[in-house]
Amino acid sequence: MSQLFRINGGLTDRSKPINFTFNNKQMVGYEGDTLASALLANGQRLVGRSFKYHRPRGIFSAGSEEPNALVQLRTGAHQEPNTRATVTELFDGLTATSQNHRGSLGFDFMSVTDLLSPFLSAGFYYKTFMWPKAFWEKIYEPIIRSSAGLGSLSMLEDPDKYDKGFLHCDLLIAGSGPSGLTAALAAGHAGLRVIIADEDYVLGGRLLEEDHNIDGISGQDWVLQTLAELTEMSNVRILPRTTIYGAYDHGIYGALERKTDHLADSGDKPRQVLWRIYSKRAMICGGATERSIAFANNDRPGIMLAGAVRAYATRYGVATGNKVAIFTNNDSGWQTALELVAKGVNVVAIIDPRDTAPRTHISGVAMIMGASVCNTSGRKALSRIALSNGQTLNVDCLAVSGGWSPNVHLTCHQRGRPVWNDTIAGFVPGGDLPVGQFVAGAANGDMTLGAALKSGHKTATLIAKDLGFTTNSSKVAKADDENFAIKQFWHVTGHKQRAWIDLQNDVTTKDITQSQAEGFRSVEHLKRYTTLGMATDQGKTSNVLGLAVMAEATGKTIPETGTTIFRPPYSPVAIGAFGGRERGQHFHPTRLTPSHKWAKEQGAEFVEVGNWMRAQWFPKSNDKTWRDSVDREVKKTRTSVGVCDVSTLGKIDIKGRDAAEFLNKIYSNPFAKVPVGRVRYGLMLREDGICYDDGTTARLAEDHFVMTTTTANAVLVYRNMEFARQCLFPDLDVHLISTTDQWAQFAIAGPNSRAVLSKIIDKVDMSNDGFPFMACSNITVCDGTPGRLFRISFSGELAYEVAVPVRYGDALIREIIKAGKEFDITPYGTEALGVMRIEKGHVTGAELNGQVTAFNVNMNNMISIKKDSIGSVLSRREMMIADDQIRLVGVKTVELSDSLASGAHFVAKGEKPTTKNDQGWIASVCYSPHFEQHIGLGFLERGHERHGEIIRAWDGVRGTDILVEIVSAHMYDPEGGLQRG
Amino acid sequence: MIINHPLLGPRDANEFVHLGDESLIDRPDGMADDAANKFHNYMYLRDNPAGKYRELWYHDAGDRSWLVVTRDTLTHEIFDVELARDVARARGRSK
Amino acid sequence: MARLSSLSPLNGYQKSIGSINLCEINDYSLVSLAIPQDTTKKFAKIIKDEFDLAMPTSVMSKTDKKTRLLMTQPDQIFSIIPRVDNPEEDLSKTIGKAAYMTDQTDAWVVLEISGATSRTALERICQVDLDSNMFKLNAMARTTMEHMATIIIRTDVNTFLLMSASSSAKSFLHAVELSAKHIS
Amino acid sequence: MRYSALSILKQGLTGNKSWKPVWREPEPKKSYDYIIVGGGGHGLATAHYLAKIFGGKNIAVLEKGWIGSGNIGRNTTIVRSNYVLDGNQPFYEMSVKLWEGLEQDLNYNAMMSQRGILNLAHSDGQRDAYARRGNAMLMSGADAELLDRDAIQKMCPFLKFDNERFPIKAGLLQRRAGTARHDAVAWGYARSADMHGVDIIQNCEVTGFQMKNGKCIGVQTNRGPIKAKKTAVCVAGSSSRVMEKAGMRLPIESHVLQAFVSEGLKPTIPGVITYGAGHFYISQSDKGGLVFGGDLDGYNSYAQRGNLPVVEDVCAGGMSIMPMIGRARLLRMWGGVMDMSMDGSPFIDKTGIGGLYFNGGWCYGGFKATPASGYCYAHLLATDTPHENASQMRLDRFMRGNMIDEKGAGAQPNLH
Repeated sequence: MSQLFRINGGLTDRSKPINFTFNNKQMVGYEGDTLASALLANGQRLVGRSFKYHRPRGIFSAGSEEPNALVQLRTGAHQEPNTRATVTELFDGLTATSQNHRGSLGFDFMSVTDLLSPFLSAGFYYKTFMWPKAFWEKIYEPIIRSSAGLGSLSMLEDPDKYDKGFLHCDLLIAGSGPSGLTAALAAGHAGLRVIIADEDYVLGGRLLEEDHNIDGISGQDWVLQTLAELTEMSNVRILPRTTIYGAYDHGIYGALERKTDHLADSGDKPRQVLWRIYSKRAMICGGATERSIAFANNDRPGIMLAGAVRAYATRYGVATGNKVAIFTNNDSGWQTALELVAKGVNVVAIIDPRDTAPRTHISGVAMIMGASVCNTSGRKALSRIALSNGQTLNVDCLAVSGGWSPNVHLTCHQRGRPVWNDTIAGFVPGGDLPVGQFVAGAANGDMTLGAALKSGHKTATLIAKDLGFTTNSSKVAKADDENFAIKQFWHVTGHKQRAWIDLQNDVTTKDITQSQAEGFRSVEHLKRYTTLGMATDQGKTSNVLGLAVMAEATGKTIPETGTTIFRPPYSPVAIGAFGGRERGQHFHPTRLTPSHKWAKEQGAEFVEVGNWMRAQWFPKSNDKTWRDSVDREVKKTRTSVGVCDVSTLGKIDIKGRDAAEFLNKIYSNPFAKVPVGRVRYGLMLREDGICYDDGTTARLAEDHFVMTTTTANAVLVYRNMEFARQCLFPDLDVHLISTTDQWAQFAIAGPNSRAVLSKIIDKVDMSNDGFPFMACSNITVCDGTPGRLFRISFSGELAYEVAVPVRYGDALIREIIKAGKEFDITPYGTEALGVMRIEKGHVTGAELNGQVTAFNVNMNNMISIKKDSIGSVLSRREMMIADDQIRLVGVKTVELSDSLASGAHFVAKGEKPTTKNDQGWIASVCYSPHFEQHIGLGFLERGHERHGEIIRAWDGVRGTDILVEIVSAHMYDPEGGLQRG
Repeated sequence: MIINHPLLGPRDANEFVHLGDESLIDRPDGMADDAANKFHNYMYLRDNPAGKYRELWYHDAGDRSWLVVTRDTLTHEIFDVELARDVARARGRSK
Repeated sequence: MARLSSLSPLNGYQKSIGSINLCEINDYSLVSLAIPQDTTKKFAKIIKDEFDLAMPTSVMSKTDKKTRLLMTQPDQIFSIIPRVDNPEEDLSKTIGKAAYMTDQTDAWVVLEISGATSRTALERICQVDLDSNMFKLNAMARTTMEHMATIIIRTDVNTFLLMSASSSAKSFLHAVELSAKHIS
Repeated sequence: MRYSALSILKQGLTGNKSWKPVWREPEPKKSYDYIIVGGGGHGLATAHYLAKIFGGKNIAVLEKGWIGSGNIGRNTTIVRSNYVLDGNQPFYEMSVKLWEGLEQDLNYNAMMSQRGILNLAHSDGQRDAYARRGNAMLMSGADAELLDRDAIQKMCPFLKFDNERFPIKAGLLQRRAGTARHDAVAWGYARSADMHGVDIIQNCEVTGFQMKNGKCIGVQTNRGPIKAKKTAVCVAGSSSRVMEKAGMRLPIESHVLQAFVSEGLKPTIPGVITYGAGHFYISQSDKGGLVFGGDLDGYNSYAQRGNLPVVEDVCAGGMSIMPMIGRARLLRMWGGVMDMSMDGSPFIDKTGIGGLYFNGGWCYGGFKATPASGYCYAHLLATDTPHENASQMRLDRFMRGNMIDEKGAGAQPNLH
């Protein structure tokens, strides 16, 4: 198809043809075209189907308010549904297909819904589909779902990259029309840091789409001149293709910059960048959006907004029809007529419900006053219109102007309410703007060019002064004020046909009157009941119209009926852009242990633990399953010696005169009198008395403690201790700093641990008396490397933990392995660690899950009643220490061959597994190489007095139900002789 | 949101962690005889005003200061930001 | 027995991406100095005497050729000094008991970013305003980049030091590299 | 008027001209037996069950704005009973059972759609916690299945199974869970309550309570005083503000929860899916919009709007678990005021002030609870004894140490 509708003029580059396809039809446009202007140039009228009735639809607007011309852009994984053809920059090889039809765009099987429309009025689905009950899920709903929706996702991973960024400015200007540009000039000259953004890829706003004179030159030349001037200013940043989508607290604005959407290929650069803009002040210069008039069958392809018809002719050099009629209730429609005629477009008539014409004549155009369009025909493209005076006209394009609505969206994002202005028949920003926000130009109700230029300059100058900048009186651009008189004429009555208000969601005047009749009269009820303004255009062209019709139906004024406020975003933003740059490996930071490099060399399996990558086990060639590896690591450690990287445990240096007193308040057990050179196990409660964290804390000097926390809670414990330090005990001399990343720490456990360590540590008496259980000391290792030694045991064996600065961690693990060779030392991972602690009955996050008390884990004797420590008071509430509470127990399978799973619940033999019979659950399990059977730790009602009892471990979701024996949680070496020996 | 840190100037609120009511500074004496009641009210009951609210924030990704922020819960407008340690002292938590 | 060899978080990384240069700095020692309550004046005098440097503020670091002082917390100073084996010991000679010292040398990775477009790259991950009038020479800020706590210091017009946790050094490097790639 | 396919046919043929108002707009009477303060989902449901099941007469619902204008009008419409604690699970299972019969009970199609909820697990620990929860669900008479990776892959091939950081290990599926058309729930209950004689009075704001020697004998409103034998407050989102007028401090903070909807799309997401390694859950509405959300903003707020960090965090979570939604566009974001209680669980209880009852603290779980909340509140109002399934949802539970803390987050509302 050749470009039959191309006319002279416009801003497209005729020397640069661009090939594209629509529904696989080859077409050609020019650089500077949007997909919409190129489609119109090629005479493509029918571009889509409506949401509910699948009515044939054409291009309606020339901007982001477009309700009809939504296409699927690109193909394969790049497929992009619901893309507005009116803002899609044409690029070579662009492919677009129409959406929401079964069968071809021309013949849509679903358009049968159009014939059933009488039965599909507002809210019909709430009133039916209820019988028979089972049919809803199985039949009705799937049908509704598949006919609803517009475009489709490819269901493939989005192949594009996205990025985010942060910008700062004194003044953010949203919109680059007349007011935006004069504002940028004024602020720029005054020296403010200015950001001016526009969703369009060419700046200039309406000046690109209309013929005006500014300061004696054409509006378009003035734009070029102004942009040149702004580009020269280092303090002004110009962001084309950038939508300010939202206004957030304290001057923060969200912006989306389309970086490569207008290119055939992104070249591995981000497709879009989501900016967070921190502004001292912001000016909304978003202009106004034209709206339609409701009359019978006002939705046919070829019926467009008048301003859009003008824009296609002026900016793109495209005539939207061979025979154009204009239906307007205001003067801007007449301006359109003039400009179209001047460009050689055949305008047959202008129809205006007002009695007197604003001008005497326009050559070749019939001026039909006091009349309106009352019906149209032409199934897939407009062919004829019928007028209220009985006349009919054969036209293929009808340009409609129902007036202009200021774009107040960004003024409403913080729940501000716009107010009605009768003169311009539209809502203008109310008094409750977001702090620091100003509005200028048409967005503020200054509908004429002259006023817009002035208000932009004036507002920016005020802002500059307010921010303390000296404003050298830069000249204001001048232009005439065009006429903009309007008659509030909303819809043509006296017919039984459907007259559309919301084109995309197929909301007609009938739906509004029915909603009124059924009592859905508040604006919010109206929206929700009829879905008015809920479509992808968020009612940009329909909300005011709908409100006006509801006002008429209820006999109220529009302000009495209410306003509609807007939520972010101003126009829809890709979820990928909000998601940002990382979704895989770097979705969260990864923390590596000091022995990571070495562990990888050993072929370790790794597991994620709170962003840390920890070795889970170290497979050996003759291990058949992971269990073989874990069992081997446990056995070897218990019989000889093993080593494990425990650097991930939180480590906090606590220093100060009052460090001991401070810890005494933090831990529920006594800490004031821990001797220097000794370690103590500490239990930490939340203030609400629930167990929070536990770990060992070593006293290395009178005023120096080193606390270890669980890996998972390191950050929270530190935060809570800072709270206690700054907010509860502000005068204690105590200082905290995290040393988690400073120290590489290895646990060396097993009967031979002492022998191995003695080879590494410089001159320390390692004898049981010289360095007993729970001893600690500053030491040096391997000939002088500073380090720390702790004699603590998580495994229950004779064990130590040795620490050196992280940069020596890799070397130290290698030394330890070397030193342990003669004892066949084994490295062990988190799984073996878990097995040994379960055998020993030590609790971890699986048990201390934020729901259990010290009482539940049989440690309430650790809560000192002689002092006031965090959580002690609330830990003593009646139901938290009642006899029938759950208690920590060990469990062993009765049948050695049975295996256990965490999450099973305890149920007595012969009882049904019901909530009433639920006696507790199993928190952690493992296969114990020591006991040669599955064991676990769990919580059981009165568990402490039920050792020896046989009970069921019922695991319905896994379909098992086995017998277990309740035992003490301390299954391995209950007396603890080994770790002290 | 932007929190105007008394020492560092304006910072994006996403550097901070929100805890709750300023009254959490007023931890009762655990050894007092009616401690149970006092702690229940301290821990669980809130004024929860719709309007001016004095609340605790922690500069987690910053200088680790606990702050008392005076903010309107209806508009999010922030009136004042103080170091919690100073507030704690002013509320009599000195030794 | 051989003394343990040391390994820095990024193993001496150095790279240019477009007009941006990145390199790991690892020839320093870093000690945190916690100031005992109500002794700030005394402390300030000591660093004046010992380092001939004024007290840093929470937004401005102080530096001479060999030392840089940062106030990282109201009562906490980071001192970055030339690499020594046992910096706590070393500093206690001069500072004595005027501060509680904690070696932090290994807790951090330090990455220097320089080049004409360094700020453009940092725009993508740093929410602090780096405009040269707002963030002057030697200005410092503790903030977050890609969910990682970071200290940023301006050492020249287009040069910044970025300090982040050593355990996540590789993730941090990735974040900075990617920003450089995206704008190049 | 009774709704049926026939009524629609008749109306359609006669130009949809004689549809009647769905509820009356009566003037408030001088006094009622029961006044329910709050015309949200729970208030209207309470009125419906009180009138229809418990034979309550002379009932009024007072709504300060338009009915359904609270959180029932702005939520992500999820219905489920997948809790672990016995203080919650039987209650929510009761709710699901009521949802299952709702259309017939109300003669109004609230589009309850049982397309299932799938909670994804990404670590062994998380899988085991889901197992514990799934077993608790089964014990309460609900349905629950622990799915392995392959079963999930059959259901949702579009998920990112091999995410380098958070691979999918297992999932907890409740097939009977799903979504419903939230506004229609309010309208359906309102219509039914109205048909059972309940006065639904919109634009009637309660400005205070009438007290007489320590008892509550009615309310003050912007339309004059109204007497009541029993006054039942049901204003989640404004609980503290309203109860403050009765001199009560509550274990509740108000927080903002944001939610998001995409442009309409052809069927994409089978049911409700929640991500276990990020703050993200998602479903798809009958109209085709992807409805999703995540965590609280974290600060106290009554502003019904949130800020960007959470928006970005939620979408980042979505992109890491289902990167195929990257090119779908976020159409609208909004925030609701959540009655966040100190343990994340609600209250249905007497207040200690005679004649005054309280229902609130629903956190962000209020929608699914609507039927059971209405039923149990009506039971309490009619019998003055708590319904057995709501017997732990008491205001004094913190004093006694009987927290219902599903998350184990403690007394910090913004962590629940």
